[in-house]
Amino acid sequence: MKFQVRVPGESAGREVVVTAGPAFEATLDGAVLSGDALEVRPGIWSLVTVGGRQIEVSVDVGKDGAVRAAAAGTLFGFELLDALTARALLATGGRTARKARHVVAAMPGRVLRVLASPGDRVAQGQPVLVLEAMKMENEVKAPRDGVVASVEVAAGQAVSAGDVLLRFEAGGE
Amino acid sequence: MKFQVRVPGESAGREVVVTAGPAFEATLDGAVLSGDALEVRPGIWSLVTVGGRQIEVSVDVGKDGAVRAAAAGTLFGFELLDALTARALLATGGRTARKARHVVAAMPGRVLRVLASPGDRVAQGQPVLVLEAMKMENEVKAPRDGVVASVEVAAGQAVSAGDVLLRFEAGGE
Amino acid sequence: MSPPRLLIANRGEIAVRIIRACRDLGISPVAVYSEADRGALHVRLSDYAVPIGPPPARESYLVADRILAAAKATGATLLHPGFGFLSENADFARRAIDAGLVWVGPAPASIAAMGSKTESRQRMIAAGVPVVPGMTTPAESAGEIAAFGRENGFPLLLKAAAGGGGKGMRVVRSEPEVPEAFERTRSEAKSYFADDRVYAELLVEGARHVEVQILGDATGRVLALGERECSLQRRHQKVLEECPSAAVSPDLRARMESVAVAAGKAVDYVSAGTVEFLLAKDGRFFFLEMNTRIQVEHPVTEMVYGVDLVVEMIRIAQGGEMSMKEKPAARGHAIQCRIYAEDPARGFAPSPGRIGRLRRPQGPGIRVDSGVEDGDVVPLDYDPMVAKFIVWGKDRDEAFRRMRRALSEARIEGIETSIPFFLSLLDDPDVVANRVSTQFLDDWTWEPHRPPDDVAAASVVAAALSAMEASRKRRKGTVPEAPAGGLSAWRNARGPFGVRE
Amino acid sequence: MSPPRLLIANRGEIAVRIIRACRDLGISPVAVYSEADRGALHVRLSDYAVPIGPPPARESYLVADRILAAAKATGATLLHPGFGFLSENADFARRAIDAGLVWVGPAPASIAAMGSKTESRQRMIAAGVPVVPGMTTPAESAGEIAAFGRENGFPLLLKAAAGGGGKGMRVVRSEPEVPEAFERTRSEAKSYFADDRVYAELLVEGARHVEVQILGDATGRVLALGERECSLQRRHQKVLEECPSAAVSPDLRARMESVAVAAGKAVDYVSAGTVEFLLAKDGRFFFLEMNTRIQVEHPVTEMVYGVDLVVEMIRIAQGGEMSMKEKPAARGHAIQCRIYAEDPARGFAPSPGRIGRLRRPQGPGIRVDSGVEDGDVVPLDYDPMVAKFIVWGKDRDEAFRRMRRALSEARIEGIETSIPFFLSLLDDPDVVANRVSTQFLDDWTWEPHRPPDDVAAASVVAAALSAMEASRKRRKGTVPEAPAGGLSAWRNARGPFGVRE
Repeated sequence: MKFQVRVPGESAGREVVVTAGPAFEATLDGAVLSGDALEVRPGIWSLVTVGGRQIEVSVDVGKDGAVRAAAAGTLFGFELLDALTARALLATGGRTARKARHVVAAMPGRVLRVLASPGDRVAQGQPVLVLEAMKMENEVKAPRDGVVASVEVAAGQAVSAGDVLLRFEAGGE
Repeated sequence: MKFQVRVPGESAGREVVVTAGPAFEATLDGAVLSGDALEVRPGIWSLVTVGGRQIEVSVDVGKDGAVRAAAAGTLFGFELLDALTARALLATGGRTARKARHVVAAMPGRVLRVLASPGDRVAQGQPVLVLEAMKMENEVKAPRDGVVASVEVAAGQAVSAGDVLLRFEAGGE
Repeated sequence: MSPPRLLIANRGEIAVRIIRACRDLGISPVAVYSEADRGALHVRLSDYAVPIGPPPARESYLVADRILAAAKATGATLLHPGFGFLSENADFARRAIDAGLVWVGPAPASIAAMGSKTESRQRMIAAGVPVVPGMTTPAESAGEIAAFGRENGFPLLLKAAAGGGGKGMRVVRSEPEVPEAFERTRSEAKSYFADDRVYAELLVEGARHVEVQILGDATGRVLALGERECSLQRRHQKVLEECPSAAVSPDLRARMESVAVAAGKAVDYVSAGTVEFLLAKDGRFFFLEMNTRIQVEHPVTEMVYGVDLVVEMIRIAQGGEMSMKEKPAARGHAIQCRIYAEDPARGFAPSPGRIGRLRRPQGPGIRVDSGVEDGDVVPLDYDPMVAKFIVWGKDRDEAFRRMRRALSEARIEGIETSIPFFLSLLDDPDVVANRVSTQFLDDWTWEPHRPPDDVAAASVVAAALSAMEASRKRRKGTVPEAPAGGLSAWRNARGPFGVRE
Repeated sequence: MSPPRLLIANRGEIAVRIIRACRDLGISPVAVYSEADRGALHVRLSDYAVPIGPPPARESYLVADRILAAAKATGATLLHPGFGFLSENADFARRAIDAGLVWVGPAPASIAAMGSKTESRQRMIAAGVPVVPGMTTPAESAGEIAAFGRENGFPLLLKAAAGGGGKGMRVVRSEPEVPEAFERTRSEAKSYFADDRVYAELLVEGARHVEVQILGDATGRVLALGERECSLQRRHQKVLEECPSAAVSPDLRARMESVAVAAGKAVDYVSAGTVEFLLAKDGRFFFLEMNTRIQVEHPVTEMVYGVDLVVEMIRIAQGGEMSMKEKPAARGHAIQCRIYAEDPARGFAPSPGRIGRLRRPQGPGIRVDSGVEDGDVVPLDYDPMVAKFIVWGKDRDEAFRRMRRALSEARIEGIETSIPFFLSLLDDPDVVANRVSTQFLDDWTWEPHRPPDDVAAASVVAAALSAMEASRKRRKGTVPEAPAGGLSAWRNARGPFGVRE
């Protein structure tokens, strides 16, 4: 089976092709890796290559193809897309091209202070809110230059990860 | 909901009645136990009684109502039957009344030696086979006096837990 | 006769630590819990447990009335406050004692004397202990702080008068920063300590944080059990601690210990406590503050000196003598890494959530103190520390190698943690050579540890095999669309391929 | 320069233990595995792994050719044999050395000298070391053993000449028992050691098993690192070990250590080894045998003496000196419980299977060495030891309390284990007072630990709540009939209510 591998920050896509029995053979960037793969339990793989190299990988593949993997004390993050999904993304121009339209909470927390108001022109990196989480104050910064269209939260309010905190005016850069 | 509690080795049955919100109320042998129960994750319960007593219980209820529970470093074993199952059992005279008709392997292993042959009269406690498992020789003993009808395994053979090793003649006591 | 019961007015890792000391003494532990902690490990390991309110600490773990009522309801006769929360609240200690409880800690008067940073400074100056130049009373206004800065020079360190443990501290580099910093520090001080008083002192740059563990009992004996190196701090929060400090010679150790014992005796100290010093580059040291409670980093001292400090605290509180007549011999070297639920790849943003798979490091020289298990939730409401990895080695080099082993062996999934941060930190040549100061991490940028190429390739292959397997099962209709397993709480991947950074 | 690679010719807990020593030394570990162990922890923690055959040990872990081929294929330059399997096979050691590998263990000649129980007895007699009366050559027939018994009296102990670790031993109380016992011991000896030679010695009843750890290096230095009390044995298999022995006075310790060093020097011993003694009630002690390898119970010595024996073995094998010039100071007391996959409620029958939930004990003074994690399978084919719980305390009493804490805190589900056995054993007044001998457990019947009544009631209530929840979900059609969760591998309950027994 063939997948596109997209690495955030890299423009060129990679490709991985795998076949599997318990024996696997994979082609990644033209190099061939083969051996024996065992899914010890869901998401935990032990790979033993033909050369005898053993690597244990914890892997979590999200529904959208986002992958989190951990191996040898290191965390990896990339996207894995099958042929179908990759074509669909190609048609819409991919995911990363869009410009941020709003500021979302990266973590759950409580809004301590709101530092921007509708109509304000803010510069990229400027603090727009202070969120409290786990007893720490965390500044939320503007991801780009823009004009604030609305502030969706008020001081004291609890928010969840992914909640929209603030919206930009369209094209207000 | 009402359950019969059957404890191996005890003739009198007990009864437990539970209602649950997250708050629970249970009646066991006439005594009432109430408080707050949380299933922390499947099979792991934390009970906090009205008196403030906290007990963590790991519990595994089998399809047949057999229960394994672990709490405060102790293991418990009993049967839990709902009203329907209990009535069905009552009709057939229960499970424990039957006399052993055969000897089964209590563990997986390999037959090292067979010490009895068809037609042999064996006494309760007499070794009839030697099983090897985990590098130990384990004698399998006759559960009662009787006459061997057949031996179902041969030396060198691998067996699974529950496999019949040897059969008794009917009523040959 | 049923065993005595000890109520633990705390949560998380330290509550579990105290439960274990209770078990070692045959004492029955009593937990308290907020609504966020109903299913927490410290509850499940206790013999008794009492709910004390909603998740925010100020409505539960900081409510003295509820905690004292819980002790009464469960028949507890001892109370251990742990660290943070009410542990350095002299008024709470006094109320507990008035309610007939044995307070596992120093006398309220000792707490009060050391609890106010300004008062403790005055007492220490009177006792001849060297202190850093600083305000002798809390600041009434930002203007007072600015004036202190104009007189003594910048940078300053703003501190909560009732603070400790690195909470409620902030550096001010110049006068214009004063008003905002004053407001923020006051706000954090109020939310964490229910006391918004703040003061300023001169920041001695390039200094180390070195502290001495002391232990006193009712016979008047006060022992010093060596020092801990705690210079590696982020946002004024210690992240890695060592015992002993490689920067402290036997002679310096003896002098610091003797000053620490004098500081303890000046306030009639009974129980375990820590005298914190700033160790300047020129070898002078200044009293910073005294923590009148058990410290997060106490295990490194325990491993080197072979002493159970929490057990000693309980024995001493029960009226007994400490179990040693003199300082025990030191052996080897210990290091602790505080594992936080935070994301090094996103500026150490908090990462609460449900823990999926958990592999704790094991084996020779490794101790793990943790308040969570696999499947447990790390709530948003409290300190993000999920575990402490503590290692012992016969020397500092062996301890470093074992800590690298522990961090590499560990897996904590479902949340982000500071493990990748520590793996890189332990390879830094300055950290290895102990060329650090309390500012070291301010100037240090985390770069993820680079694994061999084939590890990165293997992660892609395993992901592809997983995806293929999932797709095969979906076609067969044996599983729902979402992947099985406990890892789905992990957020989407970010950062470049190969390594997350 | 890539790090050197060390092949571990073993599996399970000891393989994982050696992997950790490799990590601590910056050495890259290479695993070998049978088909039953493809997914085992020792494989997953290694950098390289090579399959060596089907599950039975004689087709995999005992096949020297495959192990040496695996070393060659992965470029390993060192080989550690662990314990059991080929660890005391002088021929294998010689072949490894001939293949250019560094053998992490004593010289083949030392193994050979000590490996045959009869030869080692002769060497020890020659060196003036006291030995128990016994046969000087292996028995050719049951008749020879009967003759030895008639001459020296019964009971006798039958032993595999190539044996060790308690395997292949059997007591014979009277002459009629000889033929069957001879056959059985031969059969076990052959299957475990591929060597069916058997001999007999007089059984000194009421004696203790006390052994001395020695460590020798190429400079000719041989140190003794105190003794271990290993009298608690079941089926001649040690189950609980302590360091030091409460039955050994400082004077006796010095004498035993000096004899152990003499024994080691008599065979030019290099590496870690153990000299086992029978300590009679009258204080005399007899050489039993010497194990020319790392011992299962080595961690108790490590904790008391602050030494990593496996690391020392590897250093010494690499041609280095041991890291100490003299015996280090002892500190405190350590105990080890061997946690087996076996069912105390059914005569300790083996209980292989898949482990469900696993809670390992943690915190101060606790070390866990284990070859399995939650979800792992304990195969039928090997030794049933799944973990070693090792605790350290400042004295024997604290160590006992901590071991009780560790055992109570632990949960191992899906299989039966010896944890309930140890919980009762540690409460036995004779065990607490150390009034034990190697026969102690022969006469000891396990009674389960009795918990408070409300614990039994809570287990019924939790079961009823679980059943109600399952029934509710079934009616809603959200789950299949079988209960979810990892516990379903547990067999049906047996034994009376309240406690399984």
